[in-house]
Amino acid sequence: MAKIIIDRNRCKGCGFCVVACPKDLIRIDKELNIQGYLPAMIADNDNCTGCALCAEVCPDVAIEVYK
Amino acid sequence: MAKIIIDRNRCKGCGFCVVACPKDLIRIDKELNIQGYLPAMIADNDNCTGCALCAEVCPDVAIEVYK
Amino acid sequence: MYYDVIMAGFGGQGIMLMADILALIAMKEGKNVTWMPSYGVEMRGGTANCTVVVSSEEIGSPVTGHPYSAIVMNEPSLLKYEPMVRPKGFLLLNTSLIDPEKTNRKDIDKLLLPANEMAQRLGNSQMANMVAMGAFIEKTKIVSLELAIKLLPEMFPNRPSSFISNNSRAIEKGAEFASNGGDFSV
Amino acid sequence: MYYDVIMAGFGGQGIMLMADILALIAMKEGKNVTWMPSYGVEMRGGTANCTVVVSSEEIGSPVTGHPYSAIVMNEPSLLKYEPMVRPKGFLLLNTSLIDPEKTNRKDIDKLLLPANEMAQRLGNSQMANMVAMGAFIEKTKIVSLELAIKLLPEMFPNRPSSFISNNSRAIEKGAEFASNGGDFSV
Amino acid sequence: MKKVFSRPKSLVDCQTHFCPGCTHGTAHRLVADAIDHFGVREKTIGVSGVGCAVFMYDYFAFDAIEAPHGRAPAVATGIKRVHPDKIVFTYQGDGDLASIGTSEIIHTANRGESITVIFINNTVYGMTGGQMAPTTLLGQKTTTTPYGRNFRNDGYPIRMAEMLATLEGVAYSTRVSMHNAKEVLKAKKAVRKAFEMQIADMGLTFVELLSACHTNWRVKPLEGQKRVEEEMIPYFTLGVFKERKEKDFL
Amino acid sequence: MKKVFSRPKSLVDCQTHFCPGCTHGTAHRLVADAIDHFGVREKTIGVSGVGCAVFMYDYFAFDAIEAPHGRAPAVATGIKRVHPDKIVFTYQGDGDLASIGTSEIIHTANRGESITVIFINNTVYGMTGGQMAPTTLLGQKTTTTPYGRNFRNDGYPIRMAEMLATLEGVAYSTRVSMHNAKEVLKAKKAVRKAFEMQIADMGLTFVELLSACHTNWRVKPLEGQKRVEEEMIPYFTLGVFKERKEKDFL
Amino acid sequence: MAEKTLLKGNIALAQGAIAAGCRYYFGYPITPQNDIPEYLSAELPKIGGTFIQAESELASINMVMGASAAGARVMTSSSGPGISLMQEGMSYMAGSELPALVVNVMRVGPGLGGIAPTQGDYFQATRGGGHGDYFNIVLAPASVQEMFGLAIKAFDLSDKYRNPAMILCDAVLGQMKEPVILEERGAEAPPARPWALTGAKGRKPQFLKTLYLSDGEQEAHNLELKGKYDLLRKEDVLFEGKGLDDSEVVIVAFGTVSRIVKTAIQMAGDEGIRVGLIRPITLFPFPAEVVRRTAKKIRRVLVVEMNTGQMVEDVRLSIEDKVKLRFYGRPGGGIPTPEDVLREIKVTLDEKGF
Amino acid sequence: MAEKTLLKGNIALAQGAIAAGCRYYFGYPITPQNDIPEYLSAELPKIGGTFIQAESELASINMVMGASAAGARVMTSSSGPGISLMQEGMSYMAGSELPALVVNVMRVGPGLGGIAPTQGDYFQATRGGGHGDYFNIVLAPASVQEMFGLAIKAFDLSDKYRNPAMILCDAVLGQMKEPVILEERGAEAPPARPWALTGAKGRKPQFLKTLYLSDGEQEAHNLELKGKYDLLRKEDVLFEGKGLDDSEVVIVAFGTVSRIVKTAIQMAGDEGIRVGLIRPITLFPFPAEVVRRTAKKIRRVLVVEMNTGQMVEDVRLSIEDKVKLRFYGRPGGGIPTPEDVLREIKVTLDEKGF
Ligand SMILES: Cc1ncc(C[n+]2csc(CCOP(=O)(O)OP(=O)(O)O)c2C)c(N)n1
Ligand SMILES: Cc1ncc(C[n+]2csc(CCOP(=O)(O)OP(=O)(O)O)c2C)c(N)n1
Ligand code: SF4
Ligand code: SF4
Ligand code: SF4
Ligand code: SF4
Repeated sequence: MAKIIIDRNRCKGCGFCVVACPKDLIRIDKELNIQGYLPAMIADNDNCTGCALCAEVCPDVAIEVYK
Repeated sequence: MAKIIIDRNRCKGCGFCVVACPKDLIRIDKELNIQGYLPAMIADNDNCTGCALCAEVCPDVAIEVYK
Repeated sequence: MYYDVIMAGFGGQGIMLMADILALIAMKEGKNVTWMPSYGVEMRGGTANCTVVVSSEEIGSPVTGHPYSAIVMNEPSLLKYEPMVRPKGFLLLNTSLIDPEKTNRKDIDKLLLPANEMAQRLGNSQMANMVAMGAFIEKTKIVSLELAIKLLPEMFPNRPSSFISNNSRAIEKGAEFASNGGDFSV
Repeated sequence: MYYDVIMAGFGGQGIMLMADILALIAMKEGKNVTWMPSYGVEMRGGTANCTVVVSSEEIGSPVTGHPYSAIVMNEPSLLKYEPMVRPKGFLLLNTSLIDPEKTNRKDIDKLLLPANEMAQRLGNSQMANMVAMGAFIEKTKIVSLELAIKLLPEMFPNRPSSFISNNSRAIEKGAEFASNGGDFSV
Repeated sequence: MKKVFSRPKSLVDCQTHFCPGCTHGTAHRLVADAIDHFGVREKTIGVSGVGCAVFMYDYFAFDAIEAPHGRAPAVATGIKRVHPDKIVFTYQGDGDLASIGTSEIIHTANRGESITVIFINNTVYGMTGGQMAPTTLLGQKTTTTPYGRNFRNDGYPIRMAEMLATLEGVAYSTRVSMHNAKEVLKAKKAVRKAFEMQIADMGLTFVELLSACHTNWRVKPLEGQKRVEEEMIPYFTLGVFKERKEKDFL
Repeated sequence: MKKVFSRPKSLVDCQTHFCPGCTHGTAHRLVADAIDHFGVREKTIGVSGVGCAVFMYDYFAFDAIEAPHGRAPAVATGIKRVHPDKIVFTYQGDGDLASIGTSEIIHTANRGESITVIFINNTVYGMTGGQMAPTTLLGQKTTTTPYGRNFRNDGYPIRMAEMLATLEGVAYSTRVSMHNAKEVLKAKKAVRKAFEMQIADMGLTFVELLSACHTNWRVKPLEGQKRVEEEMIPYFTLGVFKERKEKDFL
Repeated sequence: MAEKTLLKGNIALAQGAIAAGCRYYFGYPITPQNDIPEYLSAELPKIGGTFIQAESELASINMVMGASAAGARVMTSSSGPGISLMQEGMSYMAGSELPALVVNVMRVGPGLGGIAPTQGDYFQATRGGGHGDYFNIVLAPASVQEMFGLAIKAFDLSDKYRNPAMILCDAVLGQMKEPVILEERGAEAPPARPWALTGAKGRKPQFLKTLYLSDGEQEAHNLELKGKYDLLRKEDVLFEGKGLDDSEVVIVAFGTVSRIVKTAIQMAGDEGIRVGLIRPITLFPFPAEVVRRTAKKIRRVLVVEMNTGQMVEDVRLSIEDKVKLRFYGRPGGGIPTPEDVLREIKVTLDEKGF
Repeated sequence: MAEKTLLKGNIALAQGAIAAGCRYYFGYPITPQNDIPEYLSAELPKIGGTFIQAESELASINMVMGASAAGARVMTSSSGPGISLMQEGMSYMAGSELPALVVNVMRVGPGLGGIAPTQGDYFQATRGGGHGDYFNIVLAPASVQEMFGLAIKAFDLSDKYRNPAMILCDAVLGQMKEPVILEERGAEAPPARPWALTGAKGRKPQFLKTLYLSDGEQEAHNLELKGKYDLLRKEDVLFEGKGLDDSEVVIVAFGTVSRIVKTAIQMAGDEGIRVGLIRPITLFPFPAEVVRRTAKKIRRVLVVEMNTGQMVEDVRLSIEDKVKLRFYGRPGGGIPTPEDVLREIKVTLDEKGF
């Protein structure tokens, strides 16, 4: 059992986490955040293994990981 | 047949030529030159082979070699 | 004749280009003009803004604290520049990105322009700046609208003619909107 | 009381040391004193010289264009400094290295001192500066000769007593020479 | 559930001014991570160069100073000599360290100052608008090499990690990348190692981190990461160029 | 009899200000020899650094300029870019080139400017009175390392010929000595080669010449020569560190 | 009238340099002048020139020195911190009597500072930031047209006096666009440079240096330099004067500030206040004579600067102390508005003499 | 009276620094100040201090900046070209409000120049060779005793104002020996430095910077700096005055020149001419008030400098223009003799008013 929380408003939408997730659970949202970026969102938290690769690769430290 | 000419007043008496001469033909004079140094002098020009090692090593370019 | 305007928005909205075009037309019309951007040490983020002064006389200060008008393309720009506009001045707001409720001034003339939506309907929301340009010129008449359209090919020598015609259309549509004050159709 | 002297020679003749000693004695006697060397960008070659000013009053300029006296230890120094000495001033020449014929001034007092030879006879031609020192002090009396000798151990704390006694002797011999004006014996 | 990954305590909880995808952010986190890891936040002093990372003091929760462009190693030397017990590091871009600051980094390294140098190589001058850096690749277009970098006029991309490794005073010199998660994990280890060796007073430790500057390369973030892998790494080989094992060297 | 050895024409017939035995004199002659050898006196421009050799313009019979301390490579770059057909060289001491001028030599080398650099390594600052140089040996006493150079405080003697050899822009990098006739002959070859390669426009050529500074080492000339051999050469290995064979490199 | 082009100040300056025959640029990036190197990196190669991005400002100024010594028209450009790093080199160039153009598009100081407009480097430019007894020739444009024209003028003066010339301006002038008439450069080619290092072919070897060791030689050299500065003060002072005969107060201001002041003067005129303007175009040599003469007549002088008071010293040095002198300045990127200046005009008029 | 020691000026200065508690020296060799680093390289290690020969003057000043930021009393020393290279760093230090002592034992400029005595760096020292609106605190010793004492004073002022202080002297003062009383430094320890970077233990993290980006922040910072300079002008002016009441002419001269002038004044006295002297000890802040007051009374002022006229501007700025002001200067290592000065005194007396 694991999950991630993406800080929607801290995210700048670079998409690194999307690519980093080995289980392909993250995607880019369709709505702008307050910064004006399209942020990442977790599409499927149930299958998250808590590997934290998304968090490691996030330049904006916008992801927290729980296990 | 070879010979060297040491410019007595240009010489600063470092002694490099004395050491460089493979035939040991150069020595340091006992009298000061106008610069106030004890200059090198050729003690025995007859045996000079014109190898020019003394000239090569002279920092003050005070030696000319003839052959 | 003297007129000044601050144009503001975020980077990528084509603010500088808009200002460029205005300045260029003014120059072609034989007026004096200054174009003055303000930008920070940082490459990005924050607002992009540019002051254009047009005058028939020698222009003193290219910097102005109280412009006759402002074009604000996003909300932070509204907050910053609305208060500066002179009494009886003119404010053009891009209502696609700004809630018109947020304006405060009662003593100035305002044009509420849904620039992005109009541009989108014209096929490309990137042209919002051109729409605004057209509306602004029509409204203020500080330069000739015809000249603006005529000069487009010269200004974008390397762009395809479709680009030119699209932008012409955007300018025209903006102008139309301004002249019939409020309604638009494409 | 005011007195100034330029001491000059080539590097290695101990000019600075000579000046140092003079300045030190003057200081110990409670006088004001300045010691001012002049040297070029280059490390070596050329003359070494030092100006010492001794005064009972506050000393203004440590640099002097017209000293009361000069000690010249080699020929280039003679050429440079003899002309500067004030009329009625005093010139000490090291005749071991200078041809006395080369002097020009008639309006100054001169002491012709074979300093190197005297030093050599005392066992070390390096002490020529001490010989000159002794002669100069004896002649000018600007500081106390006794004190000069008394201070030697303090000035050279790390030297053997033979060094001190030799130098004392050199100073004394120089002074003797000056007082009986011309002849010397060891 | 337990939080297994969160923002390091040494990293202030705020928005950075960096462009989307800029791995300056990653590098900041890695530094903060190492400082937390060794529990030295209260004795760390950071020195920022001038470049996109000049605002370091806004992002790190420890003492910091802004050095003149290129001079961070000299400033760090001054600090470290006064506080030999503190952890001192510089954070510099490739313009800052490899161009204007060449002399300072070389001599600071040669003196073997016990400081850590975090070097961000993104092949351009980010802050000033994408001009050529000493690390710009041959053929790469920048705002001052509009026809591509040409070695006959502009010289060659310089490899700092290798050059510094030749100096006696350097304890550790490595090049890592941040273009994907695997490399970030390696970079994290390298940064920790660098601080660990500083704590052990072994000499200067140097970590070169390859980074994209999407904005000035004029590419999307993910494209930038790809270019790091495909164009930078072949020239700027990753690896450890020097690692001193003993404290009592020479 | 024919004169088989005489003063090169490019060397003015006058007394130098160098100390007795100072091989700055030798190095000057070797440069003049090479210029004569290639018949380029009328197209040579020399750039002197600041140090005991600052008066170069008094000794060479070709055009010359005095550069600010350490900046000779930058000045030479300016000259060479204006006159690509001229022969341009710098003449610098170890303070000038390896300390204050580090940045300039590295980037000029990295750009591969077609100039020749004559580098006199005598382990001290001669002109200013024998202070520590970057090349001062460990333990060596100088006026600013009165207790001997200590690497913990003062860093390590830096090896420029090796470091520069790592740069792509360098066509030739060698270290020679001048402490006896045999070495002087080798040095002569090296200097000629450096100018030859410049004439062929192959990139930067660098000749490091080991030299004694008897005055500041406080030794007699012959003792100094011995110290070069016994103390300097073991650390500053003689040899060719790089020699490019082709003109069309990279 | 010749055709106008809408140009950014920095670009106009770069084009002016090219028009003046400058073909060599060496520089290091720094905001707010990056347009200059960026433009020249694209243009110079096309016309047989050379652009090098130097590794630092130290390298830049020394490359400039080399190229100048080699006989070329050459320039560099930078801002605050970079200009400070060039001070040794500029001192050497003045000492070696080498011409070149150095552009300072000022940024806020001291330190790194922001890139807002400022005039905080006036002292550095006019009093010599480098060591020793020398001056730069300093020109202060106030429009994009002058960014072009004074670049040419600066090269000419620099060559005439064999002394570095500086263009001193700010971010407004660098970043602003205005219509410019790009005059063709006339026949006035750069003067011959017999002193240049070109290889001793058919002539004696020659050299360039700043160290003179013989007795009195260095003093003579310094006096010769002083002679040039005296001549500059006599022959090459430039300024713009307006309303110097019948005003109630005269303002002295240069560069961007003079533009703001012009607007203020118009506003004052609307209120019936007659205000004159002296705009120094050469900051060194400072137009002391016109300031003195005008102040003597008008008796009230207001100096406006974007700093805490630098040029005001030159004004003070030019006028009698009976003249009322007021200073208004905003430092650190604060821009005086025309309203600010109008207020100061009124205060100046209201105040009693000293 | 305390015991006297015969000391070279440079050494006295170094001892003054040690007496002031300075334990950090970073510097690069240059004549004529090498005695300072040489002495300190031997002494500092003995008392737990640190001496580093930096790779350049750029590195020196930045090491100084680091050590000062870390809370230490720290110094560097150099001469002309080296000081020019430090201008960026000094500007940063003023901007970051960091104290330190920078010693400039001047040499001739512009360029490399010789090491003869000169005062050619007055402008650079007092008008800011670095970019931006700031000043150095500048002290000018005139004796070996003052080389010692003013070194201490410089540290104190530098700390008081958190601004770099400079000792400006020449080769005569650096190389000359005079008897010195080496007073023990009193209890006045360096002030606390709560702003120093010491690690954020038990307090919030803090930082030192010069770049302020929020609206108005940088202007406020610059005005705060200006406030400090105004306070300096009010509180910490130092000068020596002699015969300011009843002289026929007053001379203004600093450093070595003031010594030569004293001899000339004595010579004049012997001829029955009463001459006064104002010797500025702080060059910034300049003792404007005493110069103004004295000039008003005596009406004839002679300024003597070893340059082509730099401090004379500060004198001019201080006095009314009815006062007769004459300048006598020798640049490039020319030393005015007492006879020269005496001649100038007489000319000043002879000349009519303006
Ligand atoms: C002395 C000086 N010269 C130039 C600059 C302008 N400048 C600021 S940052 C920078 C380079 C930034 O590039 P880099 O170091 O690679 O860092 P990045 O922004 O890419 O992270 C330059 C040239 C300056 N601030 N100071
Ligand atoms: C900017 C600057 N800093 C310092 C100096 C003083 N200086 C002159 S020569 C020199 C070093 C000389 O040493 P080196 O380069 O090794 O040459 P050498 O005299 O040994 O031949 C120094 C530090 C200077 N002239 N300029
Ligand atoms: S990596 Fe971070 S900043 Fe980038 S999209 Fe994912 S959450 Fe957003
Ligand atoms: S090598 Fe030359 S300088 Fe030395 S002793 Fe021989 S001739 Fe004289
Ligand atoms: S400009 Fe480049 S280096 Fe700077 S924040 Fe943006 S992406 Fe990063
Ligand atoms: S000081 Fe040293 S380097 Fe200089 S000339 Fe003398 S021996 Fe040669």
